[in-house]
Amino acid sequence: MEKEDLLALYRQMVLIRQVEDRSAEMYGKAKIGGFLHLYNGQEAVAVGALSALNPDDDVLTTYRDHGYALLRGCSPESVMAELFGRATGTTGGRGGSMHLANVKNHFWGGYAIVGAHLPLAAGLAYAAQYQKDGRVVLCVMGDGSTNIGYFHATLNWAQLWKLPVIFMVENNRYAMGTPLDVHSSVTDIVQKAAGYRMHAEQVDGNDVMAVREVICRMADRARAGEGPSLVEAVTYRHRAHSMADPDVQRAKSEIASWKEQDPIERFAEEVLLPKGYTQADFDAIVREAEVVVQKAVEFADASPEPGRDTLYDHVYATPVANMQVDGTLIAPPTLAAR
Amino acid sequence: MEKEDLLALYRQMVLIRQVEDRSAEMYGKAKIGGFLHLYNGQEAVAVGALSALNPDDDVLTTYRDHGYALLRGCSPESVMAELFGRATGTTGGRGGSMHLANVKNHFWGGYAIVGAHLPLAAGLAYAAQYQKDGRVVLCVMGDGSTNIGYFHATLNWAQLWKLPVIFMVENNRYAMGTPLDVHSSVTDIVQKAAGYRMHAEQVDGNDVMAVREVICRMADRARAGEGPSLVEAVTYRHRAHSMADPDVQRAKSEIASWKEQDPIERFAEEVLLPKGYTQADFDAIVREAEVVVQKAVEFADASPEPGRDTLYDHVYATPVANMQVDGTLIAPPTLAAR
Amino acid sequence: MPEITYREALKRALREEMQRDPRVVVWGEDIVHYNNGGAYGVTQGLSKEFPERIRDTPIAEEAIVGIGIGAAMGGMRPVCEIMTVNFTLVAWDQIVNHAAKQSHMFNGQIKVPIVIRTPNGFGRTASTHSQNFDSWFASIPGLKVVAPATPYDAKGLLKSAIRDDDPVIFLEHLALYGTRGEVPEQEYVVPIGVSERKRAGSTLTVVTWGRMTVETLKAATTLAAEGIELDVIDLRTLRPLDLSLALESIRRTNRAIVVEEGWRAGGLGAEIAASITEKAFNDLDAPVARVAGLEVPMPYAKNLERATLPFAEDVVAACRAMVQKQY
Amino acid sequence: MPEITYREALKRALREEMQRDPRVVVWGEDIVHYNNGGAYGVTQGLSKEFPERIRDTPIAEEAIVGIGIGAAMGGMRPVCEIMTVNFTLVAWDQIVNHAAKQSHMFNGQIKVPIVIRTPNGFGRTASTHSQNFDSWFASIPGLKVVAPATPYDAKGLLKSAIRDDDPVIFLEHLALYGTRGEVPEQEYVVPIGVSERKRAGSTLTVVTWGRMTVETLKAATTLAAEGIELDVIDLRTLRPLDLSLALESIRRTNRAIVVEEGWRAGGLGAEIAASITEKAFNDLDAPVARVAGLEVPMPYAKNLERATLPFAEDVVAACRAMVQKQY
Ligand SMILES: Cc1ncc(C[n+]2csc(CCOP(=O)(O)OP(=O)(O)O)c2C)c(N)n1
Ligand SMILES: Cc1ncc(C[n+]2csc(CCOP(=O)(O)OP(=O)(O)O)c2C)c(N)n1
Ligand SMILES: [Mg+2]
Ligand SMILES: [Mg+2]
Repeated sequence: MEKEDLLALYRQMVLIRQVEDRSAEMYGKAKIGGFLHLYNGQEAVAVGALSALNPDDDVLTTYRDHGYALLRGCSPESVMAELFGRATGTTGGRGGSMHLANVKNHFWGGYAIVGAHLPLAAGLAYAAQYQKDGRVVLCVMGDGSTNIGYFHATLNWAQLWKLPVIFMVENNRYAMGTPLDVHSSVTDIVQKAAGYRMHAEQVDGNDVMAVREVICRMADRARAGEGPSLVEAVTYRHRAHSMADPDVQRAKSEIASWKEQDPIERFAEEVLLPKGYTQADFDAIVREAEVVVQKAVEFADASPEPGRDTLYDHVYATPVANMQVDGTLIAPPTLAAR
Repeated sequence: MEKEDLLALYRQMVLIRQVEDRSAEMYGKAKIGGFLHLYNGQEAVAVGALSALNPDDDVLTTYRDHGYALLRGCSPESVMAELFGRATGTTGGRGGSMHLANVKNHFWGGYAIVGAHLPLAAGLAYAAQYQKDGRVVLCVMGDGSTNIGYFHATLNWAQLWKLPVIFMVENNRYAMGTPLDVHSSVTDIVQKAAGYRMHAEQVDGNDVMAVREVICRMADRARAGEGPSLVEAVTYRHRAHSMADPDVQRAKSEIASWKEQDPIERFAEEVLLPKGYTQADFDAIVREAEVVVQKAVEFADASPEPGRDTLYDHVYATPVANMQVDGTLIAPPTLAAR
Repeated sequence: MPEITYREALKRALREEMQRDPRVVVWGEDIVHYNNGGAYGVTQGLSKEFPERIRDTPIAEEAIVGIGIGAAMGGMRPVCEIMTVNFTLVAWDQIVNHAAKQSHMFNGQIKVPIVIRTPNGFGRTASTHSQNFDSWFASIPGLKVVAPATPYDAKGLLKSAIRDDDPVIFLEHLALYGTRGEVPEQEYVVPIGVSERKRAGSTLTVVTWGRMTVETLKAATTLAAEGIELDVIDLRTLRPLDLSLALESIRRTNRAIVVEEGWRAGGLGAEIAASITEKAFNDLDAPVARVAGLEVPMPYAKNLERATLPFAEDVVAACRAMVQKQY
Repeated sequence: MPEITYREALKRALREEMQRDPRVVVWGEDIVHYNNGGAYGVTQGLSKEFPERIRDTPIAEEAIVGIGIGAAMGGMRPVCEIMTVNFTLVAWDQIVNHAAKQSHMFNGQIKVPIVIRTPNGFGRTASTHSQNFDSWFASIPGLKVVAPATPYDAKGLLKSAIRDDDPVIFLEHLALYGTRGEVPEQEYVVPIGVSERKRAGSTLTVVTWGRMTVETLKAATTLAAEGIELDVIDLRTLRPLDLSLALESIRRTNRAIVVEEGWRAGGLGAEIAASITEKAFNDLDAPVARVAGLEVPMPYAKNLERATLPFAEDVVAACRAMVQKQY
């Protein structure tokens, strides 16, 4: 990679971190409601993985989705506006934090029923395979999502049909407050591929270059028709599960030790400093991001709420001729077409 | 095992075979309705496995359940009467062929939603573990049942909680008409245990002694607190999936070659003849079974249909004071208890 | 017009739409190998014609539907067969939380043009295999739900369903597969959302759908001999619900019965009765009556199964009672 | 009597029943480690008291319920927490095909004394996390379904549910957890299947349950100032449905409104309206009206969420309209 491209990865991670920190602040001010799941500490996974893909490769993730959205072209303005529940948000205020999306850039959104987006990802991979356009699907999930039936039903099928999909687990060692070894019979998630003869690799999820490298190879495999793979990215979240979580269950020392592995700082030290970048470069990037995010907050705050009259929009893609807006009631008689 | 005990296993297999053959005949005469799934060819699995368990170990299986029911003390009369839909059947005509049961003998029944009885089995195993009475649960399923989410959710949990349950797959190489390699990414089902660090063994399902031996060991493990296991018994069904299946999809030659591995004949030749039993002994057992099954058919045919007035019995174990028989409507006012 | 079976009508619709649109793909359990296609034969032989586009799946309804939704999102037109409606329960989360919500939740960025075909039915298959969830499906915003009663409607509605940009639950019925009816050779569709009068009469209005349309028409013949003329409205689509014909009819007959196969409490019959009463209270000479299945898990025994389900005789009895009773 | 929260009332019921009966065990996601017990704190601290009997589970609702059913079959009294009612969809097959049917299908050989506790609710959580399936649960033969509106009822019904030999769906509500009410220190139970008049009035009958009982009582206060006196019937149990008080009331008021949180079409409100109309047609001066949630996947935006859900103001408006309108 070129020096500038490496710096771009750093810039991405910093932007995500800044958006998360300001979101937390805005949640505290009740500008944001519902659930808010922040990505602090896991930035290297999204940034590394998406840097490895083509722009038309499909991406789906969980409710912890701000990073993926930003990387796939959702502006910080539209992300913050969505969190505020405004008409200018990524889904016009309908989905909120858990369901950011930018389908024109092949970001199919964040999903909040644990495990339920795995079959959707496999279905998109089937479409790619059928359409023979070389697209690959990246399906991101948490460690806690690997125990529900969806995981099994989808991985078996994906392997059977050799679908071009990468199942990437962000193993941050907790499902909400439940520790990995309390929810999963294997703590190396990578072992779960064995029951499907599926290729699998484990990677340091706090090392952006390592994540990038493994996703590159898995995407190549998929594009070459060699089928799906399972990638376990071992990482940690710096903040609570969501803003509703008082985070009493994780040991302070554990959190502190993982913060020492901060993916942004590690990348700066291990990769960028040796390339000749300096602390001043990093500080400038942080300041830049602060400005961008400040503007996003102002944009969101100034944006209107979605109109009451838009409530029923898109319940149906094709409203039926004689049905009323709410889809249930009748309108003037229309006779059968026979 | 004593010589007589070996002959008893033979007798059991013959009885099952006879019940199945007569059921098929009765289905042809429209005495039996709905689905009828016969066990011909797989007898060694049930007989071997149940001979290895204590009488108070719990057993659950699929809709292909006649053999298990007979082995757990459902009389041929009550089985045939159930198939006929009569009041004297194992569930009074409510369940039919797919849902035979004899709970007082710890046979918890046949289940017909593929995979859905796996969590029930794990729950029974939890009860046994909690009650510390040394019971073990045997949960029987088909190869086609190992791809649905239930399999994964249950095996992960069973391993986590070290539940005393044996998951035994009757791998007869087809799920209805779908061949094993079309429905499962691994064709050695035993490999599916790897994702759970679960102990697993494959066994020749047409060898009654081999099945018995492995289930003995798995039950010992479970009783010793070593947790669950997965057993794959490789076998084949001689007949179609159900009486509704014209069985056009399986090659005649394949069926023929498996019939050469008939578990009953193999057991006679490989085990009983060397012990000094003769063809005359075998013939006598077959004739005995014929008589028993003939009586069962007569009993079923003479039995009454369940009374119309019993329809709502057991919809609720405890009917609610002020509710009518159908559980929905109101009766005279009963005031709040406060 | 030639008469064909409901099963054949469905197969023709599938074949024509597959020929017309390469995005149409079909999957489900046992629709290729088993008996050359399908537990109930709807896809029989089709996989020979479209070998890549019709596929057997593992038994995992949550994935059949979920992967179908994903494929639909990605520009395909999947028609997923769930062997019987009972197994849709395994896929319930996918249907309710995903098929029905994607379009709205993502503000129109995503469309889910999936068709989920599945038969209702019974036939001595006991309680986990003899259920009817029409009413639940019909209550889910974001879904379209159809339940054709005749070969003509089955073909025309399946073609509409496949062409529709929304998720469509397509409810067939085991008891209807073998029934015959006229189906034109030439291309036609039946629009989603339009009920149809299947028999005209002036004594009583009966609102129904699916198998119960056929039973009601049998009942109508019996009753006509007694001078009771039923106006039989077949809803055909259960969501959106077109009650226009029913209301127009009730304004003339002043009495209505809703006939459904499923459990009575909380059934679509209750919704129809409540809606009709709200809109035509002053036109009604009697409360809307309901004929429905009994509230009990279905027993296997022949006599009990029969007692649990509504048939023509139950419609006859309810109609007679309504005509006789004074309010 | 001391006032405590709905949440605390539930916890006390759990504690008392666990003390009383060693067969009572509790499991669910995040009920031990997370915040010392429970996404919404119902089990907070309880695992310290009963360390072996309260357990965190994997995220796999199909197994939480299915293993619960198995344990119940095996003689335990499991109380399973599903974090929110939205996730019961993942376990739908277990609830409908197994919890509800085992007793009948196996002719009484099997009992399933499981309690499935789960909260309804919303709060800017968008469409897959803001649903209400009360009506579906209430339509399933074999289940008992309760939905307490007050701390008193919550405690008394949970104790009854745990002691009941049948599967009980226990519907809580996020909006109620923090509400307070009088709960006696001494032992009591509230029987399943018995509705209660929560306020007496003579102008209009309102039939409701759960959160909407609280909203209706607020509306009643507003309306009383206008001389409209609501007779508020809280169903408390949704299956079996006790409409005795409601019918008795309607015979006096001659007008009724059903208030529910969930989607209108096919809701329990329709069943109640249809049943009441069947039984009290000649007593009704107007069609039974319904206040319900709008038929749309729930949006996240504050204003749209508010517009989608019914609150006291909607009950007020519906009551005023009913009083004014002539039929
Ligand atoms: C089916 C389902 N059950 C429960 C929940 C509630 N829930 C939301 S996130 C979560 C934990 C998920 O943990 P993990 O998969 O490890 O992802 P992480 O949050 O750590 O990224 C739970 C239990 C849900 N959303 N969906
Ligand atoms: C959830 C579900 N989906 C589909 C079916 C229909 N079905 C019944 S048996 C069967 C095949 C099962 O095959 P396998 O598990 O191998 O058992 P076998 O019949 O071979 O013993 C299918 C698809 C069902 N009963 N349940
Ligand atoms: Mg996690
Ligand atoms: Mg099989």
